[in-house]
Amino acid sequence: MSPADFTALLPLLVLAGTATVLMLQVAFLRSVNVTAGLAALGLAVAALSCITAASQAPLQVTPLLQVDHLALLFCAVFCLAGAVTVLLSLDYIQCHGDEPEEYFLLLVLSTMGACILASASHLASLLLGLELLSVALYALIAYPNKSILPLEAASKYLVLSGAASATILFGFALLYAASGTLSFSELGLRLATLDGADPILLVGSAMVFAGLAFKLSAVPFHLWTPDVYSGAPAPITGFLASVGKAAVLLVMLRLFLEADLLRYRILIELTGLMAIFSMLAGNLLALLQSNIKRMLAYSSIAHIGYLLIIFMVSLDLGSRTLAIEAAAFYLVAYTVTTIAAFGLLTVISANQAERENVELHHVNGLFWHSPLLAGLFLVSLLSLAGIPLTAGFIGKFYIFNAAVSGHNWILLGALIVGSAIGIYYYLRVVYHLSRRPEKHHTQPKAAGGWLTRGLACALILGILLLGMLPQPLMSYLQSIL
Amino acid sequence: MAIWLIPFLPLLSATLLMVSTGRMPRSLTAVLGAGSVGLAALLVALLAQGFLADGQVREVTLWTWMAVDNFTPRVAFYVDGLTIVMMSVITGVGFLIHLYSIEFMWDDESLCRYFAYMNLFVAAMLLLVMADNLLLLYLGWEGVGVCSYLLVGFWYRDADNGKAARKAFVVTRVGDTAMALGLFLLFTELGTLDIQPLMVAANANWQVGDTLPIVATALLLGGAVGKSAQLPLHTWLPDAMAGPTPVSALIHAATMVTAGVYLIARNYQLFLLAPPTMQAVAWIGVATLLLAAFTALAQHDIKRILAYSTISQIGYMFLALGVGAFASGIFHLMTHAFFKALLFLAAGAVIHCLHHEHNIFRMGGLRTRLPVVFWSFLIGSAALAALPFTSGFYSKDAILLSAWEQPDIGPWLWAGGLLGALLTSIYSFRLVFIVFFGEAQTEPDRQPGWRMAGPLLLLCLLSLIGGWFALPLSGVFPENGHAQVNHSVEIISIATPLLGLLLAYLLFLGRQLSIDKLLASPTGQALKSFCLSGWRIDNLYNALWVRPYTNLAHWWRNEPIDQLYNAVVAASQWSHRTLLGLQTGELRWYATSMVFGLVLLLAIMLRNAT
Amino acid sequence: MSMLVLIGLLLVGGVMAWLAERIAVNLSRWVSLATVTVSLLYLLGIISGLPEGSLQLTPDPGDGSSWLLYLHIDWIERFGIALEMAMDGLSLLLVVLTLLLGLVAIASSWSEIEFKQGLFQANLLWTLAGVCGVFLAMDLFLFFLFWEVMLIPMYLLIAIWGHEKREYAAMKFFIFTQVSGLLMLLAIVMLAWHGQKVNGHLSFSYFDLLGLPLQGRSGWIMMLGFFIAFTVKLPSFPFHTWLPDAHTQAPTAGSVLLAGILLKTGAYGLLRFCIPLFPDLSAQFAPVAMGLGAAGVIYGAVLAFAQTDFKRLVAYSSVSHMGFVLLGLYAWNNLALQGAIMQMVAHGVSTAALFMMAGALQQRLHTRDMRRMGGLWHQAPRMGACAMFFAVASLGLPGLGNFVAEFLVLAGLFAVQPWLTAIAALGLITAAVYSLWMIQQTFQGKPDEQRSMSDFGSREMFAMTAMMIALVALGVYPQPVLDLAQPVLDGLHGLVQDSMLVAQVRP
Amino acid sequence: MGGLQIPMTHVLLLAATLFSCGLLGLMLRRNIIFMLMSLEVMLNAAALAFVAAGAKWGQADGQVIFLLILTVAAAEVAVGLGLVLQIQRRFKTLDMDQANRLRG
Repeated sequence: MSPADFTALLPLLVLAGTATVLMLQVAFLRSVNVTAGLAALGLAVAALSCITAASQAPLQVTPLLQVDHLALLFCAVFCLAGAVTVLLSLDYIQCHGDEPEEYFLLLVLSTMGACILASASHLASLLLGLELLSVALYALIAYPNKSILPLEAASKYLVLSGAASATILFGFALLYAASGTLSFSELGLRLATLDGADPILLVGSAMVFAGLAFKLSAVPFHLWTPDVYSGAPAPITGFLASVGKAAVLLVMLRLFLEADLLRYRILIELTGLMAIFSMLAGNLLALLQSNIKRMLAYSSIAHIGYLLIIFMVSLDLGSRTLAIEAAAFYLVAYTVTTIAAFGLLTVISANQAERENVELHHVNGLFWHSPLLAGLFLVSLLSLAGIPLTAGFIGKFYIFNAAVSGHNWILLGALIVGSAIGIYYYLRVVYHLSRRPEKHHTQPKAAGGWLTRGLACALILGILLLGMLPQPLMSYLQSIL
Repeated sequence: MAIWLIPFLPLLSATLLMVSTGRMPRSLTAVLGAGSVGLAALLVALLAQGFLADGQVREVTLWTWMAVDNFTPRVAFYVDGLTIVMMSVITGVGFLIHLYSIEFMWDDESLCRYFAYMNLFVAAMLLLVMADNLLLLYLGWEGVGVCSYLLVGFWYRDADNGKAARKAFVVTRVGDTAMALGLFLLFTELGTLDIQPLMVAANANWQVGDTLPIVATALLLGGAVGKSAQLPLHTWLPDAMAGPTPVSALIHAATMVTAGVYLIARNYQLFLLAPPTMQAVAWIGVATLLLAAFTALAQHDIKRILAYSTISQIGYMFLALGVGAFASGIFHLMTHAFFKALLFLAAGAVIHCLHHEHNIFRMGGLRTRLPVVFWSFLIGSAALAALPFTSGFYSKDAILLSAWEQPDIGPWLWAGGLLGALLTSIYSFRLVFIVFFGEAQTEPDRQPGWRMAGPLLLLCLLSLIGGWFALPLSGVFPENGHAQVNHSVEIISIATPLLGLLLAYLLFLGRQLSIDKLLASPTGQALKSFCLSGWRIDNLYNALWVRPYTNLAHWWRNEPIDQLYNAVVAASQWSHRTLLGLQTGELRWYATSMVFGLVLLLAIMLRNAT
Repeated sequence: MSMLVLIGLLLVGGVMAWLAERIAVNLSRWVSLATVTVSLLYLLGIISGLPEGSLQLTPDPGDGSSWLLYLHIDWIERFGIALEMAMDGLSLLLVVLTLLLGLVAIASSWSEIEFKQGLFQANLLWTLAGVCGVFLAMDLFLFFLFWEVMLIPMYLLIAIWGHEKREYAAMKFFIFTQVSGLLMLLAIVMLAWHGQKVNGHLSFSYFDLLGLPLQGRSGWIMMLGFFIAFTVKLPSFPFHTWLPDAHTQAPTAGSVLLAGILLKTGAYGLLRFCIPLFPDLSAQFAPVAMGLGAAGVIYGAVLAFAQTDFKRLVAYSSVSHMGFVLLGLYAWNNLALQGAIMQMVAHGVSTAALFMMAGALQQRLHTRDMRRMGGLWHQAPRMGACAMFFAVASLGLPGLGNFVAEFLVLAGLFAVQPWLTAIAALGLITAAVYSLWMIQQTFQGKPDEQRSMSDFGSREMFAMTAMMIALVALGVYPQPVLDLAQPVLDGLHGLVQDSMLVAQVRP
Repeated sequence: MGGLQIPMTHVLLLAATLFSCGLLGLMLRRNIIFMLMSLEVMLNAAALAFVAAGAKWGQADGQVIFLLILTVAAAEVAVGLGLVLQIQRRFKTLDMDQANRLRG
């Protein structure tokens, strides 16, 4: 390995180092704040190191990792998201009394898994990244082990996600059996020479696709999503919903593009079909949901549906770059928004007996006793709903443009119908936020220290900035693709 | 002289009265209300004097109302002989009625509102007749309609009054809408709404009997029929009697209801291009005058009798217009304004002095108790019945003669008019005999004061001598001198009202002829109630329009369109619940669903590959 | 730049009004009043600073720099989106109307709102800012942005300060407009990409997208996307059902803004975007659009008559009146277009006044149910007189603004579609039926002697009188409004030949 | 080499059968421990397939992946068993049908 390779791997190395340091630190000094601080610092440094690493990009580091600008961009996004999650979790985790240092360690590892996924170009790295991400998440979800909901969520996630991983692996085994390679780009080259109708290939690719679709919680593999989301601690849900999804989508994108699975038109059409069903079912399921976390879970199914549109668009060579650009922008916007939304939910739910359940009536009149929190929550909801001036809108606008450019009218129709339904349930929360407080019913002030508030403000600022001045990010995306 | 001052004065007064909202002293209110119209009347007199001296048509443009492309209606006045006649009637009779109102309405708490509406009405009516284009005329036309609505519903506490007012407005609005369509047609086809250029353009572009002028005049006729309470839109007028009696005198007898006649006369050149419409006008006139006369025979509300007689008399005017005797029509309009205002005011005096009693069968013997009123009523009835040498005699005679001279249909029209004259005479003297002769039923509690008596006397005079006025209409309408006067026709015309008087005497005063037995029989009963209800036309319209409309509104109340959207909502809620049914929370089911999904995917993939 | 300043003024004013509440409870409404007044003065200042006679010049619809004001700042180059704004006579007219009705809205909420006045006023001002943006934006993306964003403060106005069923009403309002907005977004994006194919570069500028050749199915989709978005807002039959609920539940100021201004954005959109961008398709579509307009006129009037709720009645009357606007726009001759523009202004004033009346009644009687009113004239003659005035205005009494509008529309329409005109003219009759029925149920009839209610005070009378004078002025001398709009229409006629949509009025 | 050559397809079929057994186990067993075992079977089925495929192409990759899968499976099971302990403590049962508070 050359020095350039090490530079390119710098973010991963920093993350690995952080994990090690954390373990050592816990061995010597037990302090939640120090651990969290170190974790956040490590993640932030890893994010910064992406800039250094960018000087070497794009670079194929061993057959396993393709460190290109897109990967680094998302590496940075994931690390920052991880750092924010660390800080948002502080309040939450301290209520749990016993030593929660490993929580942060797990978060760092999980982030690392996501970063590996972002640049994976080989089955081995895919497997490593995916499992690093997932296994750490099982533990994180189950972390508040005094209550039973997280436990239930974690066990469901573990069993199902394990099955999905097994499916992916089996699929890859079949692909390997047919093609003899495990590297994405090699696979693409070999596929071109093989018989496209070979059932082993077909079954293999379908199984890989099914496994990934499960991880993305696209319909019909979506049933686990609301249970896991609502059972998990809110910051972790945010992390899972944003980083967990984005990393998988990135690796799927890379796999489809580099291994050229786009040649299987039926597979892509299935993604289209899945997109349509995800958009409709996700939004419909969220429609009358009174548990906010479950609602956001269902809505995340819909968002995945929106994102899956880009695979159909990619079929059109002229629109492929635009599609990837749209996906990248959407993912960044979605990550920021989701982290913000769940982070705010963490704060809002701080006073509840059972923190995992946030019902609509819990936020009644929030606008009047915690205007700042409510205002920030409002912005994140509007961004999720895709209202202009927010990042979510620009993301949706991007996908609109991509789909129009690729002439995918049916998907556009579903996108419009889905968004239309979506408006209802997001607005319902807004309505509850702004309900007039009843006289005899005074709610205690929502918690959240200055750190949390500051972070929330920063995230919301990010959402608004991306929504109002998206050009820098767009230019950057254009330049790297 | 500033012609614009004439409508402006009442308008100004109306505005002042409205702004004051009753905080002005009552006497000042009265002075302002009646004075402004009096001043306007004075100005009209000056104007008329000037006009009679030089015969010059006066045109005044105030400003261009709006200008879009070639649609440039102006706020401008056109004063010729016809206008002068109308203005004189409006301000002259109007002033007398205002004067009378002071006493009649003195005890009413809303005196100020009353005079404000009345002045506004006079202003609008003046605009109507002075307008130099049809759009401004339409403004006046709608303006008088609103004033009529406001005044009919003046005593707003009684919901029936409100209903009558709305009926008046809506029914006339039906006609107005037709008229508006007529204006659109005229403008689209001829490019202007200015009346004089319009006439020129119509004559230049259209031949007699073309379709377009027929349609246009038919639409205008719709407006005229509505406003002038002719068949089939006459039903509002009897109900409009709910307003104060001076209002009935001014609006529903002397001025507003004759606006339709004015409209046709003003646009007579247009109507001459459309003979079928002219015939329709004539037939509508005859039909209306007969229907209304028959109906009047059966009524027992003093004001309703007068209302039906108004409808009937306007029928004569329409007859005149329909046979091309425009000047006679206008002549009858003027004399009718005199004697009908007189009758209404006298009736008002009776009602005023008799504790608001309307039923003629509870009156009686008032000849000695209210002598001034009696003589006024007698003179008015004589003029209405067209007894010789009253004003009504001259005007109605002229109409009947013109009808007779009409080729082909003339005798039929004449016969109808003649029958109407007979009936008119019968019901007018029935009224006189029942109210003023016989046993006294109710004692009057007061006598009319000078402000009531004065106008009555003046109107008596006018009703008597009005027939000798020479109207300055020669420049307006084409001359149609009566070529050969058929003496027998003339004699029959003169004799008919007298016959009617005799019949009325025998029936209602002398009781030599009794129709009690006839009325007691079932057919008689039915006939009487048929007449009393105005030939059940109200019921017909209720069944045809009113009830279907309210039913439709009731049926639609819950928004049929919204049901469509509700269905969408219900469908999405249903799918929500169905999909939610899958979220059982059981791990094994989730695993099963995954397997299903996987199998489905594999099946689709393999199926498509082969 | 001045246009940005204008919008910025309103936005900042909103924030200040919000904060002012912390200093003194009632300060915020004064701040709000001052903000709108200053904006209005600022706008008038700009206009008076324009070169002599520029208001009479015909702006080239295809070139924003020939308009009264023009602004172009690059924004999102990736998609060729710019902060592009321009003002011509039409925009000016509507912006002035917006600000004036903003004053009315503030006045109508003066004593009505007690809960969180500051935020209320802020939302009010933000709505105004959004609407001004809609009237000025010339980049379709920017237009869409304003179009959507103005809904949020409006939504909050209804959802927070509304009446009993405010959740349902606010939601319905928001979803209807949002869904139609999404269709418009689709149309905008499609149009931009179509433009890219023709012009070679992606741009969302109105001026770049004018005159594109559009045919076939995708053309129809785009045209309908715009059309539906605008007719939902207008609202036109059959997309009107959100309006009665929103109006009924909104606070008075909200109703005033909704009826007075927000509905006009729909009409503006049709006139500015839908027809000029798709002249051929609009020509083919015109009969359908006019049919919808006529249906709206009748349907709205019938339903207005069926209502027992005062505000609902007025809301349905709006549906009826806006039907005339749709008719006028698609008749596409000068007469009808001028009528439609006039209707926007006159309806804005008359309906705003009626909603103020409804608000005043509700404040005094705590009900909007007309069955529980009756004979109010006795207790409140001044209110009665005002109600009467605006009722006859809304039934189209000549001499008042609404008549000029409706007459021009119908006169223009007659040249195109005589039979449809006849049907629409039925609206004149039905308008009389419901307007007078409303007066009968509220102010006439037997008064309830037990009831005590106060008449209009001087502040309310002042607002009412101002609106009465405005309507009379519009009714007897509408020329200033017509003159302001005429150059714009001339420009549009140059773009979309009369013959394309309909025959010109014969001379 | 020599000896008995087993065709790859047969091994793959065996792996597929194993995989299906694992899936069936997931669908049918209520006990969380059996579910974890089924998971293990599925992962090992995949691993077997890799070994077979690696043998076909004569590469070490298949076996490398086998080792990786082994590790991953161990990690999963480690976390899984930790959860099993907690579940037993909180729910007093290992029947996953009882753990359905999260639904709807």
